[in-house]
Amino acid sequence: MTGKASMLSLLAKDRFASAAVVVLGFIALCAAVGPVLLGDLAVEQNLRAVNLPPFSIGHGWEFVLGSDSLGRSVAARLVVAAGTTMSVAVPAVLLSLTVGSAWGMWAGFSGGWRENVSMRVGDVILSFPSLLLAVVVLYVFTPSVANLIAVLAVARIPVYLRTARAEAAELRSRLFVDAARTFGTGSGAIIRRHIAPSVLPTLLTVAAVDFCFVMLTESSLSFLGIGIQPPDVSWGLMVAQGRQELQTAWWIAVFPGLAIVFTTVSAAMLAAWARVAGDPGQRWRLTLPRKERISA
Amino acid sequence: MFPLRQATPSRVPRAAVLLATGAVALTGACSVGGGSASDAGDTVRIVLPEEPPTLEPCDASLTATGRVTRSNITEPLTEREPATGEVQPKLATEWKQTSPTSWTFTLRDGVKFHDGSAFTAEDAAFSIDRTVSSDIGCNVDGYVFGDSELTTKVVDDTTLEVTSAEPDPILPLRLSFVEIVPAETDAEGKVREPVGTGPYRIEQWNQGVSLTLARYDGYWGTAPAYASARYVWRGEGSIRAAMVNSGEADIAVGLAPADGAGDAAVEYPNNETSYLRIDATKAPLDDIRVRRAINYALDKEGLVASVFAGLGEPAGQVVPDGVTGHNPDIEPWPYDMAKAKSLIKEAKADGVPVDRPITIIGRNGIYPKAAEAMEVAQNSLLEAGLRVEIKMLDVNAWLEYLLRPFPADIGPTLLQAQHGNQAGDAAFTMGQIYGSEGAQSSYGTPELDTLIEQAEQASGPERQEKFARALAHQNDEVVRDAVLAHMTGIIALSPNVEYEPNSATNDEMRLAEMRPVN
Amino acid sequence: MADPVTAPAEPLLRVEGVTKTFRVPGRSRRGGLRALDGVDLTLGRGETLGLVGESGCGKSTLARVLMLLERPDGGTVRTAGVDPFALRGKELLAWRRRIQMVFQDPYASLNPRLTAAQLIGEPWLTHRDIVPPERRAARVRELLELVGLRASDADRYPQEFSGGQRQRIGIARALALGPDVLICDEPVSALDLSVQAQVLNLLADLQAELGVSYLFISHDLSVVRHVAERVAVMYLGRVVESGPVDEVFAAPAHPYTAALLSAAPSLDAVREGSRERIVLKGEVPSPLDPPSGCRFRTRCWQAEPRCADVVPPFEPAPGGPGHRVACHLPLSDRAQATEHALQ
Amino acid sequence: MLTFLRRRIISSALPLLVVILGVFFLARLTGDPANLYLPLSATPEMRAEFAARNGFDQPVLVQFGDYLAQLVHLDFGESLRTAQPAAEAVLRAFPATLQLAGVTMLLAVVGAAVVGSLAAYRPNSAADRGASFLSATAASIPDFWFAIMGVLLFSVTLGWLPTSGTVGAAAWVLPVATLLIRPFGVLVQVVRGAMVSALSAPYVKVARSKGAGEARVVFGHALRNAGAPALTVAGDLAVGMLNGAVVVETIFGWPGIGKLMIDSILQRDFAVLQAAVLITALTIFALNILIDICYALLDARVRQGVMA
Amino acid sequence: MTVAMEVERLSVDVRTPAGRVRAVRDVSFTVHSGQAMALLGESGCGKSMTAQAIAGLLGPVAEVAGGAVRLDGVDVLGLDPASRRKLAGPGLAIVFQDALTALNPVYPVGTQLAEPFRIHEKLSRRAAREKAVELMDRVGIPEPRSRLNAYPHQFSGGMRQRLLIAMAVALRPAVLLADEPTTALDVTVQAQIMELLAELRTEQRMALVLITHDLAVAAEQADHVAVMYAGAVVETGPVAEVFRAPRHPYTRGLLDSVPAAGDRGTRLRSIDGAPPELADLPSGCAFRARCPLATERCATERPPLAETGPGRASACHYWKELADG
Repeated sequence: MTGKASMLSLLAKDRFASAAVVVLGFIALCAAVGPVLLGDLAVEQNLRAVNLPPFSIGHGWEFVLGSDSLGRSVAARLVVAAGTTMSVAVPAVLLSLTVGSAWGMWAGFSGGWRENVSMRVGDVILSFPSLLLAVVVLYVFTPSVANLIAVLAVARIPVYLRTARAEAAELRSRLFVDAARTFGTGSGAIIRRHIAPSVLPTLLTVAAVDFCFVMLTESSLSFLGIGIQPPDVSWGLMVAQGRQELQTAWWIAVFPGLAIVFTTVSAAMLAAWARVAGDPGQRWRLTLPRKERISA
Repeated sequence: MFPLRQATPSRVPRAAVLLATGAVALTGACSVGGGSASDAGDTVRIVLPEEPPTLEPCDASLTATGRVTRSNITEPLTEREPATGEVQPKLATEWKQTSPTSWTFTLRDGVKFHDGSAFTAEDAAFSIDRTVSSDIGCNVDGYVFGDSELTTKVVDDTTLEVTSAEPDPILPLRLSFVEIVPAETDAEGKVREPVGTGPYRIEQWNQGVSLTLARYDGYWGTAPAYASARYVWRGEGSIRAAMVNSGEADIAVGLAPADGAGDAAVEYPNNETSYLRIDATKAPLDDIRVRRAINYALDKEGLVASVFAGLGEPAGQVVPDGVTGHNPDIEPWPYDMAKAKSLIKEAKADGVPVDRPITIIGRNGIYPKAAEAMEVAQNSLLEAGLRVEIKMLDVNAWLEYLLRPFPADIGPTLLQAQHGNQAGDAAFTMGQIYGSEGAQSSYGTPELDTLIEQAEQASGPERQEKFARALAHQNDEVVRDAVLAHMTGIIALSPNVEYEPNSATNDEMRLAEMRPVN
Repeated sequence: MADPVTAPAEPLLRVEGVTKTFRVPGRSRRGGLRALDGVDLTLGRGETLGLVGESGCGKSTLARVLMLLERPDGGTVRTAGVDPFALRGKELLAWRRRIQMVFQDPYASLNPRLTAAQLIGEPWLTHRDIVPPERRAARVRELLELVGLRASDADRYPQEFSGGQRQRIGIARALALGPDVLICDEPVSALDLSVQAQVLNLLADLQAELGVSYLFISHDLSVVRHVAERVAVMYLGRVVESGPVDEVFAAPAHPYTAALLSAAPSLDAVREGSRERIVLKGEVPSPLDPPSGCRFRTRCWQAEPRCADVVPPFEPAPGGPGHRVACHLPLSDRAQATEHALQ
Repeated sequence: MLTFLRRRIISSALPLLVVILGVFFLARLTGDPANLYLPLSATPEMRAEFAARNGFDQPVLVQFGDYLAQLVHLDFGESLRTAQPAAEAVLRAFPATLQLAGVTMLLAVVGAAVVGSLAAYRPNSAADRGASFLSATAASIPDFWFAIMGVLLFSVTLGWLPTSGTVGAAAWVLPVATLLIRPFGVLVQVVRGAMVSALSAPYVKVARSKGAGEARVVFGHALRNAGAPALTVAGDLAVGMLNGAVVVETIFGWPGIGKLMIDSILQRDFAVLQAAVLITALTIFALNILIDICYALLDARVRQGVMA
Repeated sequence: MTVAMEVERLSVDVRTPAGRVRAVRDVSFTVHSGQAMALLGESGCGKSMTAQAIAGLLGPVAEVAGGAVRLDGVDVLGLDPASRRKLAGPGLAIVFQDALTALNPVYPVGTQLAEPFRIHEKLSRRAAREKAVELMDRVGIPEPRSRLNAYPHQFSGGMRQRLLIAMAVALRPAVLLADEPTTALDVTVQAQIMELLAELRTEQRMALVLITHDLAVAAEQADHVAVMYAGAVVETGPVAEVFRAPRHPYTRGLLDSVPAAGDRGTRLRSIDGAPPELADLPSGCAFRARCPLATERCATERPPLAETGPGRASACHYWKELADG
C-alpha cells in the first residue's frame, strides 16, 4: 500500500468524507479563482435591480441566487466572499491551533507549575469577554485582516490549549514515551514525534468545529463595523448586512449562512474521517462496507 | 386552528408550555419581569429600540430619554409645533421680549405637579437654573445653550423674567427644551424618575423589562385617551415590527424599511438629513473642483430609491423645510457623472493629487443600511476617478472623527454624518457644522463665519433670510459637504391605535396624541 | 567495547542502597510511597540476573531508575564505575547507548502511529552519528532479521504484528544503539506460551552472539529459572534474597521465596500428582505504610517479636556462596519451609 | 477533597485578578467616553467638568488605585449612562442570564445525554449517522438567523409564542431554543464519543452478565462513566454562554448580563463593564469549581485524589 | 454426575475488513456440576469468544452463526432477550480477566454487588446490601461491612477479583465461566483465587468453565480440558491424561514450550511460526503449517475431532503416531 494512493481509495469508499472533500474543494476553488473571475461582478451595483429573489434567471444567470440591496449578484458575492472568509478563518484557526496546541502539549508534557500557569492563562482568556478584546484591538489599531485574525486567534487559543494539555498529560505517562526517554530523546523531540501525532487528530476535529465559530464571530465583528471593511466582502459581512433584511430578502443572509454551515459540516466530517484514516490502528475500519463498520 | 394571535399562556400548544414550565420548575422560580401578559385596551403598548438610560428631564435632549419624558411626564414653558415651526404656549401662556437680552413669561395658573404641589414661577426659575447653570452636566445645557448663561428672576407666582448675557432672539424656542420640575427636585444631582406636570406620571419602572406610565388625574389640560402607557424595548428592528404584527405591541418605533412592518408601517419625515462631511483641509479635497465633483458623482435619487427603499428625499442642504433658515432655492446637486469626471480630470491636470486615497469614515447603524449607503458612495466616487476606501466604526470611535479635536495622522476623509435639527432653527446647525471653529466642523471660511454670525443675531423674517443666504453661500462657494437626503422614519402602528407621527416623533412622542380606534 | 576507565573488578552495573519515595498527594514527603528501600544489586558482564517479585515490590521502579527515568532519593548507581546521574549532554547520550530497555507491554511501548522501521530507527534520530542516514534502512533490515523478522516487515505498523513479533521489534529497537546491558522488564509475560519460548530463545541467542548482559525482571519463576544465572527476590521495595538460581530455587532461605515458589502452579501437578502448597494469608501491605522491621513479617508464619523491631540484615545464607538472604530465621531447606507453613 | 478544592480556589484567584486588571486597562484604551455622553456641541469646559466628575482627568494608574480602593468597599462605581450604581445594574441583569443559561444548559445536557447515548448505542447505524450529521449542523447554525426565523414562524405566522419578552413560560421557548442549538450539537458529539468507548468497556459486559436491562446498562452504568468529558465541554459551553448570550438577549429583549456587557463596551460605560466582567469572571470561577466538584461526585477516584 | 451445560457445535462469525470470518468453529463440550472444565488455548484461538457467545455478550461485530448452548436442557441461544436476562446470574455467570475494568469505577462496590439481587430478586436496597455484605464475607474480603462503600480502585487486584467472583456467584449460578480469572494477578494471589473457586465449586455444586492460556493452572484446577486452536477444539479429555500423553501435536508443542527445571541455558522447544489468520485459514488442518507431523493429507483433509479413547478426542490424523512416538 502506498500512502497517497491508498488514502485516496479510502476516501472514495466514504461517501460522506468524499462529499466533504468535494464541498471544501469547491470552496477552495472559489476562494482561489473567484475574486479574479468575478471580482467586478461582486461589487457592481445596480440600484435598479435590488433585492431580486433567487432561483430565477430572468435578469441573467448571475442573479440565480438573487441580488442584494444594492443590486449586486449574491452568487458572485458568495464566491468572492469565500476568498476573504477563508483568508481570515483559515489563518485564524491555524494560528490558534498551532499556538494553542504547541503550548498545550508543552504544558501537559511538562506538568507541574508550567501546566498550572498555562491553564490559568487559558482561564483568563476564556473568562474575558472576547468582544471587548476585539473592540480594543480594532479600536486601537485598525480593523485590518491581520488584526482581525490576531484577535480571533487569541480568543480561541484556550480551546486548543486545554484539549492539547489534557491529551499530552495523559500521553506523558505512556510507555512509548518512556521508551523514547530511554534513548535520551529530548522533550521537544518527544513532543514532536510522539505527542503531536497523537494529539493533533483530536485538535483537528476541534478546529473543524471552530471554523464555524470564527466565521460567525467575524460576522458579529462586521456587524459592529470592526470586521471586514467594504467593498471587501466576507460571508460574515454578508450575513451581518443581510440580517437586517431577513424579513424582506431572506436570501441575502441565508445563502452565506448556509455556506458557513456547509463549510463547517464538511470540515467536521472530513476531520472525523481523517482522524480515523490518520491512525494506522483504526484505518482498517474505513475499508469496511458502511453497514458493517463499527465506530472508533 | 390558531384562532387568535395572542400569546396568552392558555393558547400556547401544550408541548411548548410543558417544555418551558418544566424548564422553569427545574431552576426554581424564574419569572424575570412583572406585569400581566394581557393588557386591557386602555393601555397603549410601545416598543422602543432601547431602554431610556434615565428619565431625567434635563437630559431630555437625548433621544431615548426625551422620547418618554418630554410632554408626557414633564412639560416645558413653550413648545415648538412641528408642523409649522411656531413656538406655542405650554406652561407659559404668553411671553414678550422686554429688552434685547431679557424676556418676561406669564405662566399658566392652576397647574399641579404629580406630587400635588402647585406649579409656580419659583419652579420654572429653579428648572431653568438647574438645567442651564448648574454643575450636574445636563445634556440640554450643552445641546441648546452651549456656553451662554441665563439668569432668572421671579416677579410673582405667575411671572418670570429670563435674561441672557448676549441678545438671544430665539430664547423662547430654546426654552422649549427646558422641562419644568418642582423646586424640591435635587439641584445637586440628577433624578431618574422625575415629578412633572405632564399628562402621565411614572407608575412603575421595572428596569430592564418595562416602564409603565399612568394617566395623571390632576392634569391641567385635556385628559389623554389612554389610561396608561407601557414601554418595552427590543434591540432588533424586525422583532419590534413583529411585535406589532403579532399583537404584542401597539406602536414600534425606530424601524428600518427591511424590518418587515408590512401594513402596519407608517412613514414620516423625521427631520434628519444625511450628508457626507468633506474634510476640505487636506488634498485632494482642498480643491473645490474635487468637492464639487463629489457632489455631482453621488446619485442621490438612486441611493434613496434603493438603499433607503424609497424613503426620504434627495436633499441639497442640511436644514430641512420647516426649520428657520431653510433655503427653498437650494436644489439637490444633480447627478452628473460626466461633469464629475471632467472636474476631477481638470483638477488632476492642475496637479491636485486625486490619486491620494480618501477614507470614508462611516458609522454603523447611523441610519438603516449605513454601510451599504457608503458602498454606493464609494462606488460612485471610484467611477468619478477618486481613490476611496471605507472604514466603518462604532459610535464612540466615529465620534473621534466627528468632533474636534480630530485625530492626527489621518488622510483626507469623508465622514458619514446625519444632522437632525430638533429645535427648528438653523442656529442649532450652522455654527456647529459650518463655522470655522464649530464642534463638528473640519473646515470653514471667514466669509461664511461672518454670514452665520449675522444671522444668529437677527430675528424674525430677517433671521430666516440671513440663514438662507449663509446656506446658499456654503452651497455655492464653500461646498464643504455632500448632502444626501432628508430622511424618513418608520413606525409600526397597530390598527387599534390612532396616532400620526410627525417630524418630532423621534425625540418627543406625545402619548396624548394617541387614541384607541373607536 | 573496551573502556579504559573501568577497573577490571568493577561489575557492569552496581546498585547500592538505592531508595526511591514517590510523593503522594495529601501526604508529606516522608509519608510518601516507598517504592525502593535500600536495594543492592550487581550485574556482571555477559551475565543474566533475574529479578522476581510480585507487583508493587519495586522491580519496575528499579528498572526505571536504572534507565534514569526516575531519580533515586538515595544510594548509588554505577555503570562501569560511572554515576549516570552525574552525566550531562554528550556523555549522557553516550551512556544511554550502553544501557537499553525492553518493555513489558509490546502494545503500549510501541507508538501505534509509527512503522516498524521508524520505531527501530527512532533512537538514531537522537544518536545521529551512530548509523549514517544512508545506512539506516539497511541497518533496520539487519536488525529485523537479527530478531527473526522479515526485512519486508519494515513498513508495517505495530498493530499488524502479533504480540511476539511486536516484542521482537521492541528488542530490535533496544539493540539499535548496540547496548551492553538490556533491562528486560517482564519481556515475555504478555506473550503466549509458544511465542514466549521463541522470544526466550531469541534473547539467549542474542546474548551468545552480542555478549549483552540482561537484567531480567519477571514474576514468572519458571522463566527466570530458565534464563538467569543469578536471581534476586524483591518484596516491598527490598531485596530479600539473592543467589545462584539453582540454589535459591532448590533451597529458598527466605520464607517469602519459599511461598512464591510454592504458590506457582506447575505442570508437575499432572506429572506428580497434587501437592501441598503454602498459601499466604492476607495481602501485600501497602507500600505507603509498610510494616516495621522485616517487611514480610505480617504474612510470615514464623515471625517473632524481633522481626517487628529489627530490620533483618542482608547476609550470606546458610547455603552455598553468593547466596544471601535478609531474614532473622532463614529456612535451611525447602522441606522445612513447607512443613512450617502447613502447621 | 478539601485540600484539592482549596488549592483550586487559590490557583484560580490570580486569574481573577488578571481579568479585573485587564478589563480596567483595556477599557480605557477604547477612547474617551466624553463624546458619547456630552452633546455634540459641548464646550471644552463641559468636557473638563465631565472628566473631573468621573475621575478621567487622573492618570490611569491613579484611577486604577481608586478603583481597587472602591472595590474593597464593594463599591463598583457609577454608570455613566444611567448614573446608577454599576453593581445595581449588574445584579439586576445577572439573574436573568443565569436562569436562561441554566435552563438551556440543563436541557442541552439532558438532551445530549439521551441523543448521544442512543447514537452511540449502535455505532454507525442510520440513527447514529443521522444524529452526528444533525448535531454537526446544529453546532454551526448562525443563532440570530435561527432566532429571527423562529420569531417569524412561531410568533408572527403561527402566533403560538410571543416574539420576545420574559413574562410567562411561553416566552422562554424561543430564547432557550436559540441558545440551545449550538451547545446541544456540540454536546451530542461529545457524549456520543464518550459513550461509544464507555459502552465497550468490560463493566458494561459485566452488567449485562448480571442480567441488567439495556436501559440500566446504558443510562445506569455507561453514562456516568461518559460524564467526565461531557462535563468538561459543558463547562466550557456554559462559560461561553455567560459571555455570549448577547444575540439572544438582544433579539428577545432579555435583560441579561451579556447584552449589558456589550452595551457597556459600546457605550464606554466603564464602571458597568468592569462590574459585569467581574461578576461573570467570578461566576466562571465558581462554575469551574462546581465542575470540579461534579467530577468528584461522578467519580470517587477524583474525590480521593487518585486522579486529579 | 449431572450435566450442567452442554455446548454443541457452537460457531461464531466476526465481521472484519476481509468479510465474515468464522472465529469459533463447531465447538462442543460438556461440563458437569461440581466439575471444572478448562478451555485452553493461546490468544486469538477463540476461547474468550466462545465464552462470550455462551454468555450472550458478543460485541457488535460478532454473532453466533450456529450451534446450541443447553442449560438444563434449554437452548439459551434460542431465548428472547428478556428470558435470557433472567438466566444471566442464576443460570450462567461469567468472571472477566481484568477486574479493574470489569468493575464500574464510579460506583461503590456494595452497589455493584447488590445489583444482582436488585435485578433478579427485586430486593430492597437495604436487603440487597445485606446480601452484598454476606457475599463479601463469603469470598474472603475482610471487614466487609465497612468496605461496602469503598470504590473498586481502593481494593487490591486480588480483592477486586474476589469482588468480581462474588458478583458472579451471587445468585448461585449453575455454571460459572471464568475468563482468565487470574492472569493479571500475582502468583500468591492467584493461588488464593484458585482456592476460592475450588471451594465455591464444591460448595455450590457449580460447574466451572475455566478459560485460560496457562497450562499449569489448567493442570492444577481442571478435571477436563479442551484445547483450542484457530477457533476449533483440537483435543479434549481428562486433564491428567491429556497432559501426560497428548494426542494432538499442538498440545504436545505447548507442553514442550514450558520451561522446566534443569533445562537452563538450553534452547526451549517452541512451536515454530505463528497461528494463522482466521480470515486466511489454510486448507485442511489449521495447524499443519507448524506441525512436525504434517503430510499432504493434512492439506486436503480437515481432521475431525474424533474419539481416541474413553472421554478423549483429538482432531489429528496422526494422533496414534503421536501417542506411540
